[in-house]
This record gives sequence, C-alpha cells and structure tokens, in this order.
Amino acid sequence: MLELFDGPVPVEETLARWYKEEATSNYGAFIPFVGTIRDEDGISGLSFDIYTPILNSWFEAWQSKAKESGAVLKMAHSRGDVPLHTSSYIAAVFSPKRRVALEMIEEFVEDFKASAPIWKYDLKDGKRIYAAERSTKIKGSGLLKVKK
Amino acid sequence: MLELFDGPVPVEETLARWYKEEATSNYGAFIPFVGTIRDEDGISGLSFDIYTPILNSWFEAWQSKAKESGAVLKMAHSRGDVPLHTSSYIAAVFSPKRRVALEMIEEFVEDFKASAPIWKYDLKDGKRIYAAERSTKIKGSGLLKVKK
Amino acid sequence: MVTIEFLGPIQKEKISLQASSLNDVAVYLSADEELKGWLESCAVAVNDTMVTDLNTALKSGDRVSLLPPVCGG
Amino acid sequence: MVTIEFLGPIQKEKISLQASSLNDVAVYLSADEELKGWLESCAVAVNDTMVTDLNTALKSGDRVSLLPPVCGG
Repeated sequence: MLELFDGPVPVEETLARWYKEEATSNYGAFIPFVGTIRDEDGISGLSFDIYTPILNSWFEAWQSKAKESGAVLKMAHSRGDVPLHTSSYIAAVFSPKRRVALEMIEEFVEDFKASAPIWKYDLKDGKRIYAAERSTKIKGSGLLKVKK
Repeated sequence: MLELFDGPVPVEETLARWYKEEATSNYGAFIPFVGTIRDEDGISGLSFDIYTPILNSWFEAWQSKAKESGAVLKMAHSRGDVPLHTSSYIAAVFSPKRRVALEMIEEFVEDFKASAPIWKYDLKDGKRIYAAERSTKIKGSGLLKVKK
Repeated sequence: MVTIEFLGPIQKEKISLQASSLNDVAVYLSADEELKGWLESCAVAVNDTMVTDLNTALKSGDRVSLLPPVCGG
Repeated sequence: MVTIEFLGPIQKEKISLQASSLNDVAVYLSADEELKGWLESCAVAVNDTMVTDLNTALKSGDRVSLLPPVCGG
C-alpha cells in the first residue's frame, strides 16, 4: 500500500492504522522508518513533487520482492509543502522474522532514496529551491546526452 | 528511556508518545522495531522474566554509545505473559541522519537478542516452558564450569 | 508524433515531435539550450516504464518522460 | 559470606557460602547435581556487573548471579 498526503504525513495515526491492519497477519517484526524535516540551513520546510505512475510501479516491484520473502511493505509520502519538525515519509516492512525485516527496511529505504521519482525543494526566504546537491541521478541517467 | 510493562506493550500509544517526545529534537530519522508474538508451534503466547538491574546497565551503555553518534534510543519490553498477536517489544532509534539510524537499529536489536537479561517461555498446554533452544548464551558463559 | 514531458524541477512545457527512436529524441533535445545540463543528469521513461537503451523504438502516441535527479523522504 | 542467586529459568533458591574468589564458587557449585548443564551455559555477574575472570576476588556481602541463555523480544 502506497499512500500520498498533501502536506505532512500524519505519523501517529498512520503507524497505528498499519499496526492494526496487520495485527493478526502473524508477522513477528514490524519496522517503520519515519523521516522528519530537520531545522537546518535556514529552511522553513521542504516541498515535494511526485510522479505517481512511476512511483507506483517502483513500489509494486518492491512489494513483489517483499512477498517472495513472506514480507509486506507499506509507504506514505508527502506532496507539496511540509513544515519543519513534521514528517514527509514513512516506509515500513512487516515480516515473520526479524532478519528479513532488518535487511529489507535498509535496502528499501536506500533504493527509495536512489530511485523513487520524487523531487525535493527547500523552502527558504519564500522561495522553492530544487535540492540539486542532495539529489541522486536515477540509474541510467544521461541516456539522452548526445556524445560529441 | 527503558520501559517495562506487565503484559503486552501498548504499541500504538507508545509509538505516538515517543514520536511526540522527540517531535522538536531535530532528529531526521526515527526507526522503531516492534516485535509481535507469532502463532506457531501451538503456543498460546510467550512469557518473560527480566533481571532489571543488568538490563538497565546494558541499556545505559547503549544509550551512551548512541549519544556519541548524536542519536537516542528508547525501549519497551513486556514482563510476564503476552498473548498471541500482541507485542512484547519495541526498540527505537532517533538520529539526525538515516544512515546512523539504519545501522544502529540493527546492531541494537541484535545485541539485545544476544545480551539483554531476559528469559523467554512458551505458554503451551497450560505450562510455562523455558525456550532453551531459541536462547543465546551471553558472551563469557561457562565461566563457572570447572575444567576436568 | 511522440510527446516529451519534463518532470519535477525542469521548468518546461511538454513538446510534440516526430521520432522513430529515442535516439531521434536525443538529437532533437540536444539542440535546446534550456535543456543543457538536464540531459546528462536525467533518466528516461517511455510510457512510464524506465528505459536505458537509446535504440528504443517509438511509435505515434508514445510518451517520453525526463526524470531529473531525485531526493525523496 | 557471599550470596549466589540463580536467575530466569533456574529453579533454585539462593545460596550463601564462604568464598574469596569466583573460583571458590565454581568449585562449590560444581558439586551440585541440580546445576549440571547450567554451569556451562550461564554467564556470571558480581553485584550486577558482568564478569569474565574466574580469579575475580569476592568479599563478604558480594552477590554473584548466574544468567542462563537469554531470548528477549
């Protein structure tokens, strides 16, 4: 399940809901990763653009991979502006055993950072500035650059 | 902070409370690990004994280690009986950045399993049976065995 | 005609053009001063599927998307 | 006198005995049939601090704890 929110992700409510949803699914381990906007570099918040069709297929590919290990993934992400000290992101894995869950949450979050079609902007001095330096080229980038 | 509960850990409430406690501490990453009792081997639940003085010092040593990385740890655990599909354990790390949090939650949970003075029992057919096969000798075990 | 769309921070309206492969698209876009820099940093999708082969054939109605460097979370 | 206490699943009341080191405790306990098996699987704490040296000195009032294999979570 992939959930998008306009503005901050309601963390307490979302964690509680996910926990309840899987309460009797017989998963022994549940690991959510919650990402919160830090006060740094004078920003007043972050803002996000998301390209949903590719995000969905990226997520579905991960969900299939998780299923092979008997696990299930959930994810929530913000669209638009997210103020300081609120959260823009939760990724979670449920699995029967802890090793699968510990390994999968790490791989899932890292691949999310490297591949998910989401663009981040700093909100600063009333402007929305693309976070170019913190962004990662998706694998295969540069395809359209004509070799001289 | 280390919290012990008689019976199941109230997961939704505990996660919400921890999240709120650190809401303005400027941690960018929050990763809780929630352990839930699986229905397996015909058990009706698990039961736990805890030796608090050594658990506290084990936890305090970890908290100091976390502090060196700018992180903070929280933990909740059950004492006594915990029925199927309820939770006996939450370990959580808050840290400024995700890499520290991802690495620390894994190390913390694994060391917890290997070192924390907690004993597990299966609740089965009205009996409380020590889970000897799933238990791990603490480092340095066998000290008192007299060599022949 | 195929459509080229620019995602995220690339401030550019979509373009329609004749192209029988991604290579045609590359040649066309490389003449666009606005896209300098973006071409080497962008990944490419055709009809919302990521592609990595410049010889990928295109047919009329296909949609090519340029995805700049990402940073979710 | 030092006190020996048995934690978790070891069903045994605490014992008091004269001992000037952990080695004395080891010798004493090894004669106890009930503890067969536990001695090789248990870790040891003195006054709630884990110890790994059999020469650890003991003084009157010290508390030695035996910790069987653990399984939290």
